[in-house]
Amino acid sequence: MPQLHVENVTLTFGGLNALTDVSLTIPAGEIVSIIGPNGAGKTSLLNCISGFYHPTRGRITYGEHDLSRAAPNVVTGYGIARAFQNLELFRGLSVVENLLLARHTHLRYSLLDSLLFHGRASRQEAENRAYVERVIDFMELEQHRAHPVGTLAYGIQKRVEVARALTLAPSLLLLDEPMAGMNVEEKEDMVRFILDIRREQGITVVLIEHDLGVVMDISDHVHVLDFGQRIASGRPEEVSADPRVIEAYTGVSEPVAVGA
Amino acid sequence: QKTVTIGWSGAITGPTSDAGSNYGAGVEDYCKYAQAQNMVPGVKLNCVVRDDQYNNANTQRNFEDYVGNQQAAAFLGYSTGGTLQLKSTIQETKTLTFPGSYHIGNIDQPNADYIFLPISSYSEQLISLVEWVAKKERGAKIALVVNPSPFGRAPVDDVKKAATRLGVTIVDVQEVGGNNLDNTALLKRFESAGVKYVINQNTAGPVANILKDAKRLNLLGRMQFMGAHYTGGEDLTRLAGDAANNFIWSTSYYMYDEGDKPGIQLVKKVGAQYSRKPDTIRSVHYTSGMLVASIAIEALRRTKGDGSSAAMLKAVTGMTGSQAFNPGFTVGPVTFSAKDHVGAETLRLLQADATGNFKAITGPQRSAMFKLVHPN
Amino acid sequence: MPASRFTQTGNYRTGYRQDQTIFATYAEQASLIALLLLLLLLPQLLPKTVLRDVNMIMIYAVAVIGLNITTGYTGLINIGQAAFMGVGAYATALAATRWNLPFFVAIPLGGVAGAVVGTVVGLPSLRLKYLYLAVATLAFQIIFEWGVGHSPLLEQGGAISLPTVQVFGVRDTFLNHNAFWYYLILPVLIVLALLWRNVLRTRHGRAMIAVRDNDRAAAAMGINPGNSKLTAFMLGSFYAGIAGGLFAYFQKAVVIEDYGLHISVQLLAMAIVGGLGSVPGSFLGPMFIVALDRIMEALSQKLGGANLFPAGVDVATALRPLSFGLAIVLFLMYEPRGLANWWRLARLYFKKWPFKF
Amino acid sequence: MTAPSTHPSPLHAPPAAPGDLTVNNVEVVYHDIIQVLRGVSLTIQAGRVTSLLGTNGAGKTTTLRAISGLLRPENGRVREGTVSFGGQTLSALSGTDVVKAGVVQVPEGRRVFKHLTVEENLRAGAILGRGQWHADLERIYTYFPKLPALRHKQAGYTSGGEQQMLAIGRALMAHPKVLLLDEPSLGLAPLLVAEIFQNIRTINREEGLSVLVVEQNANIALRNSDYGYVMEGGKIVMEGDSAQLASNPDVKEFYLGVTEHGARKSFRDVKSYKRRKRWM
Amino acid sequence: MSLLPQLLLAGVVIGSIYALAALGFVLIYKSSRVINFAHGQVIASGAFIAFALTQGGLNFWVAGLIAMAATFVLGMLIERVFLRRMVGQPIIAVIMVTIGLASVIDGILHLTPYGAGSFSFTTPAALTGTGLDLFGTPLSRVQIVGVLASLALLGGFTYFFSRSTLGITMRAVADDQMAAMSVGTSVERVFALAWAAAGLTAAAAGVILGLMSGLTIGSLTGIGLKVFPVVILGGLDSVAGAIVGGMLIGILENLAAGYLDGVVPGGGTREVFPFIVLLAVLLVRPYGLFGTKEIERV
Ligand SMILES: Nc1ncnc2c1ncn2[C@@H]1O[C@H](COP(=O)(O)OP(=O)(O)OP(=O)(O)O)[C@@H](O)[C@H]1O
Ligand SMILES: Nc1ncnc2c1ncn2[C@@H]1O[C@H](COP(=O)(O)OP(=O)(O)OP(=O)(O)O)[C@@H](O)[C@H]1O
Ligand SMILES: [Mg+2]
Ligand SMILES: [Mg+2]
Repeated sequence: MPQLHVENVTLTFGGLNALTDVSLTIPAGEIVSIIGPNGAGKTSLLNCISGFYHPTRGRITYGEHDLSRAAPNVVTGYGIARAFQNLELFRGLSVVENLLLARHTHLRYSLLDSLLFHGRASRQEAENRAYVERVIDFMELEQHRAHPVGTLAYGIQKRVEVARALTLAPSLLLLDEPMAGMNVEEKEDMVRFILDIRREQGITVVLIEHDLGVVMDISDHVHVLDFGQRIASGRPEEVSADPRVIEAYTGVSEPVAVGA
Repeated sequence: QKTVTIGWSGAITGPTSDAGSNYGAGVEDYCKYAQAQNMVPGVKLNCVVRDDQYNNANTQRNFEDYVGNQQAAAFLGYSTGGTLQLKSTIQETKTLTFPGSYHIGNIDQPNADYIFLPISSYSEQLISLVEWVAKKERGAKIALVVNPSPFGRAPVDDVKKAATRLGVTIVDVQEVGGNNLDNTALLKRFESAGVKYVINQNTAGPVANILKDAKRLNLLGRMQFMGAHYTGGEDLTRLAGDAANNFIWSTSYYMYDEGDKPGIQLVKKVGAQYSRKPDTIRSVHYTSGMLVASIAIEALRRTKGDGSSAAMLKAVTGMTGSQAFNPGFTVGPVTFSAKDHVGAETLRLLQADATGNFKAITGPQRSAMFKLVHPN
Repeated sequence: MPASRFTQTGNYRTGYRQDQTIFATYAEQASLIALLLLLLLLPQLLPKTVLRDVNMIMIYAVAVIGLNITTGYTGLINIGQAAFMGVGAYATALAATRWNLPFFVAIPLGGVAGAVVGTVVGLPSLRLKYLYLAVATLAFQIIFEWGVGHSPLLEQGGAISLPTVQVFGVRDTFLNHNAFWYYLILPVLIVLALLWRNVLRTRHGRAMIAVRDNDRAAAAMGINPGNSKLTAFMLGSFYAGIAGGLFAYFQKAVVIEDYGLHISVQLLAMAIVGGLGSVPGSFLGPMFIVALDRIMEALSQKLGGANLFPAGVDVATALRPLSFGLAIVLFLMYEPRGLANWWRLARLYFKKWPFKF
Repeated sequence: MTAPSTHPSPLHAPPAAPGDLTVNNVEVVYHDIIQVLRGVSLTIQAGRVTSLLGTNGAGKTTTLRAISGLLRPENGRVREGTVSFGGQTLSALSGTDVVKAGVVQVPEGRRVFKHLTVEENLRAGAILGRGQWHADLERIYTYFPKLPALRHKQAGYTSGGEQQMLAIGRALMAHPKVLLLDEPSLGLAPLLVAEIFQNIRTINREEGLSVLVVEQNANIALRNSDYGYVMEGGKIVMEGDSAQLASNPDVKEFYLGVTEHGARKSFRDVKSYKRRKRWM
Repeated sequence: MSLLPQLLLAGVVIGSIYALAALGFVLIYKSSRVINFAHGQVIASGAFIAFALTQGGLNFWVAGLIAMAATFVLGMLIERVFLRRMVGQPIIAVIMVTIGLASVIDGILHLTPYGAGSFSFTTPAALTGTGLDLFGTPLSRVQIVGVLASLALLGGFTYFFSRSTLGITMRAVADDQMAAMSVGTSVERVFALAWAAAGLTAAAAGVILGLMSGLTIGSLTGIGLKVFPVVILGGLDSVAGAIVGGMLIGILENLAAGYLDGVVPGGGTREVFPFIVLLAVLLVRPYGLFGTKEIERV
């Protein structure tokens, strides 16, 4: 499985540097967290990786693919999927339809096949549907399958968002604050999904999260951003003890206790 | 008593409805009047006036209804596009048709055996104006301003040909539509090109705006503005005010203030009888509507109520020589024959005076040049 | 399988393939056959003037399906659909008169011309959003009308007459004109509607809907939003082009006024009243608008004769714009999902009948 | 989750004082069919900070909307019960009049005016103090010293924490007596969460403002409030002084995520037995 | 005298009228994100109300003011009866409502004696005759008053939106209605006010247009269409954009008429040229010259 390399990426908006010379590597199969204060550039970094922004300088590669100038849909084609910080679902469509959409790149038939809906299109659509149902099972969304996403509770919508990313069958999954606005128990559910995704499918996960408890418990590796710069990185224990991190981010002088 | 249908389809609403609504009223009122006078003995006239909103699909539907379902003896049309579109159907159904659009293409072959223009075509009207100019000033520079539509563009080719033969130059042909809020550029360019005559083929609104701008730019004395049938009349003087002074207009109709003419007396009488507003009665389009209705009804009368197309065609093409029809709305009689599909082809040039009334500056005449540039 | 296919209580779906079918239940299939029969006999059952309206409705329906593809399903507001019809109409007319091609080639060519022009006009949609795109299509409408008016090849918008059509020895005449074209337009409409229904079940259709709902998320799903938008424009104006070609033949001549802005507005109104993003709505909308217009016309005819109102007040002429406008406004205010929603409710009702709950 | 089985009794909600805002047995339905609140009663005591905890979808936001009159635009309606404050029945008033009565809500997700500058955002909040907005601006800037530097920046481009401060500041421009905060910590980094709550405390102290804060982050909410309510399935299931709530074993497990012994549970130990099916 | 300065001058004159007509558009869009296809009809209503009043013997100026008051109320009514229910509906639906309204108002105008035909104000004595002669182009007093009135209204609204609290509130409502409600803004009042103000400016535009080019229902309502290139060029939500856009379109039209018409057979390029420019501008600046760029962060 390919590795993600971010090399000296700088991103500027007008006069503002959202990212300054950021470099990092995401090894295959790991859960890597990115933390940092608000406005540190975490989402911007994710946007650069997934093609929504293009770095002003620097390079991002995934295996042999260069992502620096690629459009979002192209990046998705390389096996990189993401869930958004603020829900970006198709609110009028049902859960199944949302997930079917994520199969777009896995379907290979032409507009002509579409118009006629003969063999190839029809066969692929049936397989497609079966695949989606397996993801629904995995993310435990059965009972919401046919509901329009917009009417679902916030926590469920967050889960659909992750399910949809998973339906893309990615090798790298980018999750932007998937647990924001959840209580402890709901967070536990989401953590369980993330751990299973990695365990059962070996998908690399990049996680942005403000709940340090979660981050420290499940990450293999943590990067810390502040004012667009990487100020620390390492294993969770190392990072949480780093004084610069404490000053910029946690504000707690003792390292966050790693659970019993 | 048998019922015979005569159907009109035109724009009571929508584009050009300012003319169309009065035109339709003229058709309707003349019909009622004819019925009241029992003009065609033994026949109940069923005149249907329908709004097609200047939409050709509606025109065709009305046509199908009149001709297909009600065996109409004549179809009274209105718009240029609608009439052009219907030509092959008119030919196929042998329906006597009198359009409100005086586009020469309406009676150009093929498919023109049953179409008759009530008065002279736009081409002839404009060429008359060009002739007037040529007589006044050899080598004069003329600009044409036309409506951006098939209606406006209709006479351009003929006029160009005529101008060459008459020894005047058409310096420029410009399209100006209803949204011309400012004509400075147009007029200034005409001025710098040495244009002294501006001939319009348009509706009154755009022409009025041009005249007002010309007045502001002190060009009225230096350029003579002129126009074909739909540019002039009451509408123009109402809109342009004193900027319409000296505007020269070519039309076949008598004016409202020529109260001694029997046709105008009839217009006033009928208008009052069916309580039309004064503006409607004064409008030349009301007279136009009455003219086409009168032609169709006269033809029907001459067939003794036989509205069949063969009989109607015979009656209409028989309106020639001593059999010409003269309802008095136009300066000349309405004459038709198998070769002649133009009714009242004599026209006059009129000029607006300081009070806004149009006064004849020529007698009834025909354009000699028109026949030459547009042989049938 | 139950003992008899006809006594079973429902159609049970046992595979995802079955889930894909459009006409799933036997009741639906039976009513479909009945409907087809009815449609075949319709010209015999209807008065001629009504049949003309039916033809108009069907031509509009083709254009409205196209409009729904761009505006209803893909969310690209298009105020220039009549101009795309015009492109098809002029292409068809040229093909028929200059190259003497038969109508069954000329009309598809109209569709292709529509698609080509549509794709080009759709290019700004790659950058523009919402109203800005709407205004770009409006600009196209105006440029189109102006361009035709300045093109001698197209008679500057004056009439280009089409040759009379003959099929299996039957000629298009004044007397059979409406029935003749009914049998030609109907299959075209049915095929085009089914083709679009097919697209809707597939990745191309879904992608368009995704782009409409959230184009950023669509991109994250691997959908190229630009591609989808262009495809939508291409398909939508292909349909418009076909409608234009049919209309050209049906009207017997192409005249620029038939493809003006007001027709674009009317098509939008049809799509809205029918229900945006709905195939049944694409039929119901034109039906409603045409029927409304006929009723109002008849009514104003009555009122006009009645002299009920003071001189100078023309109630009759006000009725049509008034009712057209009110219909749109009231639908949007009280039934924003359009007639298609009534259709859906009616079907639900009959499906469950006699059990109403 | 399972509801805490015991409702602490006796209820020690103090009797309503004159400045209190009381919610009395309120039921709310959306679209006339979806019932979300099933008889909620609570009191925002004058001059104190009250917190409202609960799972996703419990109806916390709905409760705030019922108080602030913002249900109507969401197609919701108070079907039963009343909200009263200072002798006025808020549930009968429009959103504008509720603000005039001195109750202002800071909406969930901040909702700053993205295209307006920071300063314009604050001015847009000054619908009651129009004449004195200048002085009010300065007042807000002293509470949130980060804001003056951003005054001409478009609010849409400021960071999450800055937006939250701006949203609170904007609400304060209307001189409220009661401030309703909906999940102020949502998506904020720990340091900022602490800062925001500090600010809330300061304002509460200095202006004598009553505050109702809805939170998922029970930890910080209970630490920074005087009294707390726990809500589930559209009902209040628990209430008490904040300290007392924080020591309740159910609250500890489900909201604070600590084991009985006070140690934090590890997320690595999530209950995988919950998974019913294997995938692929 | 060379042509260019005259063309520019004529462009500015007509452009300021376009700007005034566009102002109403912008007012509504700025506060409620509604694009009003019925604006031309409101302009026509204002003009005909004023005309009817002068026909009734009223002084021209008084009639103009009453017409402005009447369209102020008309705007408010439209918002109240039709648009208020549309809050939260998709844009296409709202656009279509205004298209429907355009047709409804058209119908109502047809109910009046002014539904068909052309009319013209009796120009008040103070406005007859030439006012100024610039670059050899005489400007009528009507034109001068038109330009001044447009600039005054445009300037006033520019100030209003950037400085006054109410102006800021209106922008806030456009940005996020729910949030505006949460701070106590009456969104309904803001919308009603925006529509009312738009109505008022529409009547002003209608009366000036009527003075300049007569009253014909078709060409008055047609201005509603002409305004699109203006607002798109300037940016839909910018008053300053309306001014600049108006002037630019006015000038471009005149340049087209002055230089292109001579080259293009048939001319009439002023009718399309603005729209071609519009397309070109949109491709380079999708939000117009001064429009607010939508803030999109994922
Ligand atoms: N489209 C944009 N245009 C201008 N500035 C932007 C844009 N997107 C982000 N920024 C700026 O870049 C900086 C980094 O923002 P980003 O969203 O990446 O932060 P973050 O670390 O994800 O914060 P949070 O934890 O609040 O989500 C901020 O100052 C933000 O205002
Ligand atoms: N506008 C609405 N229309 C219909 N249902 C709604 C609406 N708003 C909320 N609901 C429903 O009401 C219930 C309670 O929602 P509410 O937003 O009050 O919960 P909450 O406790 O604030 O949750 P969260 O922690 O996710 O913000 C949810 O099931 C939600 O789906
Ligand atoms: Mg972020
Ligand atoms: Mg909430």
